[in-house]
Amino acid sequence: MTGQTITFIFGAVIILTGGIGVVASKNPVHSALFLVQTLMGVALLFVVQEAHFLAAVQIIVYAGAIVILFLFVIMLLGVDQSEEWQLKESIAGQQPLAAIIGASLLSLGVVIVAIATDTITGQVQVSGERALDNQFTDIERIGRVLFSDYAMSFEITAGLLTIAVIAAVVLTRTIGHDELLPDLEPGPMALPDTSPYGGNDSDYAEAADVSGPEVSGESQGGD
Amino acid sequence: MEVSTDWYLILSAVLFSIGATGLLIRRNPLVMFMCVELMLNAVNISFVALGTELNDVSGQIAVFFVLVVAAVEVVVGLALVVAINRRRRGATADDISVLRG
Amino acid sequence: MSALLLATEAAGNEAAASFPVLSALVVLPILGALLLLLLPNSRPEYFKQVAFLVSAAVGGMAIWVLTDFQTGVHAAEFQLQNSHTWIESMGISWHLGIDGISLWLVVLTGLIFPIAIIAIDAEHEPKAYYGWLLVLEAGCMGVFLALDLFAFFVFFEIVLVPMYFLIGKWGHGERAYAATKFFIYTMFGSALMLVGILSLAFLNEAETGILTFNLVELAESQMIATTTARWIFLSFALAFAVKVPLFPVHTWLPDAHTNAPTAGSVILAAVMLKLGTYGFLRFGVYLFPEAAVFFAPALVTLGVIGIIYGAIAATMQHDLKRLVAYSSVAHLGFIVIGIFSLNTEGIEGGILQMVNHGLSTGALFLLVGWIYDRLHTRQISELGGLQKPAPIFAGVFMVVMLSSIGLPGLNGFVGEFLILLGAFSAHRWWAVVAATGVIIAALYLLWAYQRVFHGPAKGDNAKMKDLTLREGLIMLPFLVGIVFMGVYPKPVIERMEPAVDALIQHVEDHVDDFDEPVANIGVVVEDHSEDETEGDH
Amino acid sequence: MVEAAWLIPAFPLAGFLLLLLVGPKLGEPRSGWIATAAMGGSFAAAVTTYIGLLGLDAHGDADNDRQYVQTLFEWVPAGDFQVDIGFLVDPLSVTMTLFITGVGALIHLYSIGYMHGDPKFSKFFLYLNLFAFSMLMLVLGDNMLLTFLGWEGVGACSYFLIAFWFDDEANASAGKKAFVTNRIGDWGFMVAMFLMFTTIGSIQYTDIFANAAGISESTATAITLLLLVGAVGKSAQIPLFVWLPDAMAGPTPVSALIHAATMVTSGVYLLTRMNGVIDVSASWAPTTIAWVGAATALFAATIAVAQNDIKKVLAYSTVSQLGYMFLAIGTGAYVAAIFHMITHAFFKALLFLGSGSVIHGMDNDQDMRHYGALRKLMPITSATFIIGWLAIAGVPPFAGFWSKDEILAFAWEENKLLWAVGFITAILTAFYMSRQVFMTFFGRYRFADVRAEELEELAAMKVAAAETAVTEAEAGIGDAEAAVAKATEKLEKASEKLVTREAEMADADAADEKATEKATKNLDKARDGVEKAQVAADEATTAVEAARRAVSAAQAQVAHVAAASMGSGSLEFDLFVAPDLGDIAEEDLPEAARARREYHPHESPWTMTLPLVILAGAAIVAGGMNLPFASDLHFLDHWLEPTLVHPAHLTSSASVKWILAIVAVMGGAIGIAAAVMIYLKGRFPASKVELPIMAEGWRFDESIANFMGGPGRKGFDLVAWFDATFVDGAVNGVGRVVREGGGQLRRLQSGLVRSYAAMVAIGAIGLIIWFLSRASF
Repeated sequence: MTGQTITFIFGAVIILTGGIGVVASKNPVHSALFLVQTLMGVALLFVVQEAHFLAAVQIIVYAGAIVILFLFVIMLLGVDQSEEWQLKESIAGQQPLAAIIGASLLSLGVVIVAIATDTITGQVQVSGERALDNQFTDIERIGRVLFSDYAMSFEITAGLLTIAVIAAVVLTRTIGHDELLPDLEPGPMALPDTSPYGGNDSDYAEAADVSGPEVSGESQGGD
Repeated sequence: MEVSTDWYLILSAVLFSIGATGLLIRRNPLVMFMCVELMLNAVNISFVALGTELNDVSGQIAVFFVLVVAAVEVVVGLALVVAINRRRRGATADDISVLRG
Repeated sequence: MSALLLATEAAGNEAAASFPVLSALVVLPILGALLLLLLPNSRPEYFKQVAFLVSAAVGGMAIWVLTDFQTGVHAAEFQLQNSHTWIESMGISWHLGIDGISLWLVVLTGLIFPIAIIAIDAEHEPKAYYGWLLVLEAGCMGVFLALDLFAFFVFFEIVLVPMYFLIGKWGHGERAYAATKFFIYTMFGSALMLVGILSLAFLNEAETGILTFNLVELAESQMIATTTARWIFLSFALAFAVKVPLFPVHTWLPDAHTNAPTAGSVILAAVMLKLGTYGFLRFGVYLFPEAAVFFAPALVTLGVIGIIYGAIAATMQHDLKRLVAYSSVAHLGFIVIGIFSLNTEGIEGGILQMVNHGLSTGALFLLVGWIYDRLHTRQISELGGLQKPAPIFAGVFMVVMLSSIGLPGLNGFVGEFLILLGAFSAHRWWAVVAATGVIIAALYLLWAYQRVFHGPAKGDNAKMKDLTLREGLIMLPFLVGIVFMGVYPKPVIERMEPAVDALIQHVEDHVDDFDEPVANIGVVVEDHSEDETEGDH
Repeated sequence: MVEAAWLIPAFPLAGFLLLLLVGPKLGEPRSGWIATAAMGGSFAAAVTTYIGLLGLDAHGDADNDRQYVQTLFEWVPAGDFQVDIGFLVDPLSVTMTLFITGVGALIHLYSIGYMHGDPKFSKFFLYLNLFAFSMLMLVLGDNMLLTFLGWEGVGACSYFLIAFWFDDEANASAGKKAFVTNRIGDWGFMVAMFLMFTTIGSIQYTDIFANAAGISESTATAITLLLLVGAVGKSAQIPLFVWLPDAMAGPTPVSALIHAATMVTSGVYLLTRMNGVIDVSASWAPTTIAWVGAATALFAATIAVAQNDIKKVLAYSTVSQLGYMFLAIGTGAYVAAIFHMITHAFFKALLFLGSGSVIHGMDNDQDMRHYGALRKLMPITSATFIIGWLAIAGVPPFAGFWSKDEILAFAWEENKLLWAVGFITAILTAFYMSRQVFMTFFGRYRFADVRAEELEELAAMKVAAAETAVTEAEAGIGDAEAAVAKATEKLEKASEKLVTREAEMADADAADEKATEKATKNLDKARDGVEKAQVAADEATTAVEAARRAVSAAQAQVAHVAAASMGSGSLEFDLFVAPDLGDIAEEDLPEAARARREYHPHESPWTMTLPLVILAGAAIVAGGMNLPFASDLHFLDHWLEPTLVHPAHLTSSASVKWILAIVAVMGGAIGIAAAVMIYLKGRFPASKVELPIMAEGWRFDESIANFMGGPGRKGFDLVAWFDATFVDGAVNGVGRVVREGGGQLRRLQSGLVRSYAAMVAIGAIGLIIWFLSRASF
């Protein structure tokens, strides 16, 4: 039992409990808090693997920014959002399907890891700047690679962030009453019975009549 | 016993499937976003683990980008949630099916 | 056989200097349509006038082309070409040219459109109506003039859109159904043709290293493997067969014709059906001589079936317009067997018949349309005895009908006879069967005429208005054409003959075991006489 | 001189164009004169050409002898196929043009009178001129295609002219029938042309003459048979003759010109033209032609015997005579065929025009049973008609005798059976023509008769009247009986009263005087009442009996009239005794009958009689063209020789010829004698010979019509139905399938994020599994 092992197990437990909590808790606020727990666990594992920079970023950005953002929104919309457990599942067979999917994803992941590591990863010995065992510190290493090999991607990321900001501003502007969504029930999605391919022309004929001169849309047979 | 990369990978697999399941069963858009975060983190774990395994910093770089993308995604996503809620109070993901074919 | 290629270049250079009249033929109608868009809606009467003037100008230019067209040895080449690079990387160019085969179709198009525009007023939304008509004219001209497969395909598809709206917006009865059917049906055909065109171009590139869509170059290179060529030919053939329309894929035609507005039917019959047959000739036979020879029997068979079948179906129609539509199926069957008899008589007869059918059936649809305007019915049972109140109308109808029946002395006969003659040299028994179609043609047209014009006039029919002066003047060009081409078709034939000979020569050059099935001149030998008693199939 | 050939068709064409432009303005009769003038000019041109052709000297070989080709312009030059508008002037074509233009001109002249007062006067002559033009193109064309142009042109014109009075559906369908039936023949002609072209590479007659000898036998046979199909259609032979009798719906001059003299003979012309090809064809081909001709001749003759429509008789007679010509061609006697064609053109045109004159004089009544004794009323018509009759009946020295005799002689040499058929036909011909003449011009004047059908309808009217009387009488009975009932009732009441009164009487005895008187008074009153009632009752009963008698009388009347009308004996049509009107008074005759009694048949104007006279003259002398006696009298033989490859000559000895001729005359005599017995003397009832089955033309036409109207039409309908249901149904089916499928698929697009997510996840799982399955461990 090396310390590393203990740390790992500890981190893993934190992560998984947090994850389950996120999924299971009725109240979104609790979910957010469980999320923080998971993120912390992940950060811990980063530290274990000497990805100090990432660990820091994980805590600062995720726990510090994103989760706070979540909480802000929750507060903005009100926390009275625990009703959904009472609602009956609206999509038929969604929950069993979800269970199956989760299970299969898990099992597949395990299978892959168990039997196919080499084929999946391969054994590449890198040296030089990107190697983890060179003389640089963690941050230096990331900085060098990031600003040399990945400079372009880095710039794009910047653009992406800007766009996201603008998007947020645009999306959250105050709206006029006319933009309210219609109250829509999923409703029966039946075919319209006026089909251009109506075998008996009679019932189609009246369809043509109601369509009037504006047949072009109607007669394409699409809706 | 020694912690091998496999452990990390398995952990990430478990976390990922938890997130996926959550995404599928929860209807609160916020919680769904959180589940997405879980999945992203699961991936991050495996990135770093494999990076270490291969003695390559690229894994961490990838994680870095994932973080950025996650941030962006959350920003936009939450903005959407807000916008939707402005238009219909207390809308869950199932109420919004305007793009139904 | 690169003579044709060189010749085209030569003609291209020589034509480059002069005014690009062919491009004008295509572009002018488009400009006219745009002009219509700019006109104010406050003065609707202008729309028709402008549309007519534009189309008349196009017709004038078509005549000009006819006069410029050099007969004799040059007629085999593509004349008045003008060619501009369009999409260089793909080897696509705006390349127009005219030869003896397309000449008469261009002239026909140029003349039919102004008539169709002046003959019938738009029932509503005149601006859009005339605009679409002009776009349609541009498309048709483009198809007949394009020497670049890509450009050809573009025009071939453009044509669908205006006709779709003409039927759908200004048609009668189940117009939406007819329009959709027409569009989807023809679209389905030409979609495969696009695949064919692209694969042809790229396969050719694979062989020669040059990516080009130039018709002449592709036709001359003939690099593609036989079976591949056959498949590509089939993709073309399907598109054209739907357009023609050939027997099994003809059912869009009656619906489209019956429900289209009169002008639409006229143009559909006179011009658009020829896109298919022209395509067979220019892009089927010319591009894939071997495949054409290979599939000729099948297509001739379909043509013969179409002749008999269309005629019989026409006999039993209750709607006058539908009857004429089915008669078109029969006539186009004649054209197809003419083309695929692959000899001078047959192909010339085919081209001649394209023009003849344009004249006679176009006129028939016009007359039926006028009957409909007067009596508001096309049901044969509700008509009758019209000859008494409207003798001149009946007389004109009779002449047009006889030309459609193929009475010697009128245009229909010359084409039909040459077709059957050519077919007889190539596929003897098919021709014999096809000739019976002539009998049924007489049957259904005369029967219809009797039921519509003879007998006592009942009800409002007794008060039907006779042909007005304006209508008479509109009919005049048709009648003149019908009689002239029946009595003196020589000028028409001699302009197309070199091109046709060149085409057949082309086929003979590229197909090893093929030579033009012609009459064996001189006294026959005994053994030959066997195979007309047993037959050559 | 010969160069004038192009003028021959040019004149009618010019006339046609002129009438087309200004015809209606010119109106009657000017347009008629113009048309006639055009034909006259054409005749003049023909004569000129003829003289010119005589000028061309004859030298030995048959190819370029007496033959002049005049090319106007290239018509259809396509590849190897080169055809000109050009005229072949040779003895055959000139002979044809001569009688076409000659007879044509006469008929044009005749029509001016005949069509008098017709609203479409000018249009009629327009068509006539167009027809003449087409006919001349047919015979003058120097290639098969040009002949075909005329061939179909005359078909179209006959269509126009048969349907000339198109208000009547019957005429319209007759025209259509003619055109379509002709088309069937034209098909044969067309295919023959194709075969000819593919065989010798040209359809110019000159080339055909040059190369005919080289054509292989089988090809030649095929061409011959195809040409036969064409000829059968045009010349109304079995089985395509059905259109000709119906064609009589057209105006009579049309029947004379088109359906007797010219158009229907073009089949004969064509076969003669092609004699070179027939010559090399297998020997059974001409035999077929001969038998078709013979069969048609006999068949049509039998039908003609039983026709009552004057034009129908002539129509079937025409068919039969054309059969003779085919018989001649089949036996290789082309000259005889042409000879008979010419003579036939004369006398048959004469007969038709005569019948037209009769119909014209008879107020458009075509039923011969209504004629009779017209020779007094229409002297010229009857005289000329009788000449025509003698000519066709084969009485020497009239034209028909010579030509028919020659044909029979050839038939004799070919095959005795053929001769026998021809001979029987000759007898029949003589018989039915005599029948026609007797019924029309001799015997009793029957036009003014009150006709059987009219009598019957009168009788019917009477029956109706009597029946109404019966019903009235019966009604009377009813009333009377009602009266009786009332009367008896009254009687009872009265007698009751009487009883009561008597009772009163009895009690009253006891009472005093006054009462007694009162009672007695009452008693008397009652008695009176009883008597009155008694009387009333008696009257009523007598009334009833009277009514009963009336009823029985009326019923007797009904029975009698019915017996009179049904019991056919008295009312049946009779050539010799007019049906007795019985007690029908003049004034209660039907309108038509009285009008007819006013009407007086009259001779036609000179424009109509002049052609008759001329034609009669021709019918007398035309035989002189080809007299059998000495070889230098075979004018026509020598004249036509160059156009034939193997001019046939009779080989029989003179004696045989004489015997044949005499036998033929005997045959004619027999026929005429029989007719005299039946229709002049009335020794035998006509119904013995006029079998109904013959009257219906052996039900041939009828059965064809039934087939076309029944199964044929059903078949056509089936095709149309198949097209709508299957060919089109398949297309729409595909459309529907696509549409429904799309409708189902689109349910996947639920718009719910979570189901999309599920799909993505499933996809991911699928991918993983796929990778795993492909991974090599």
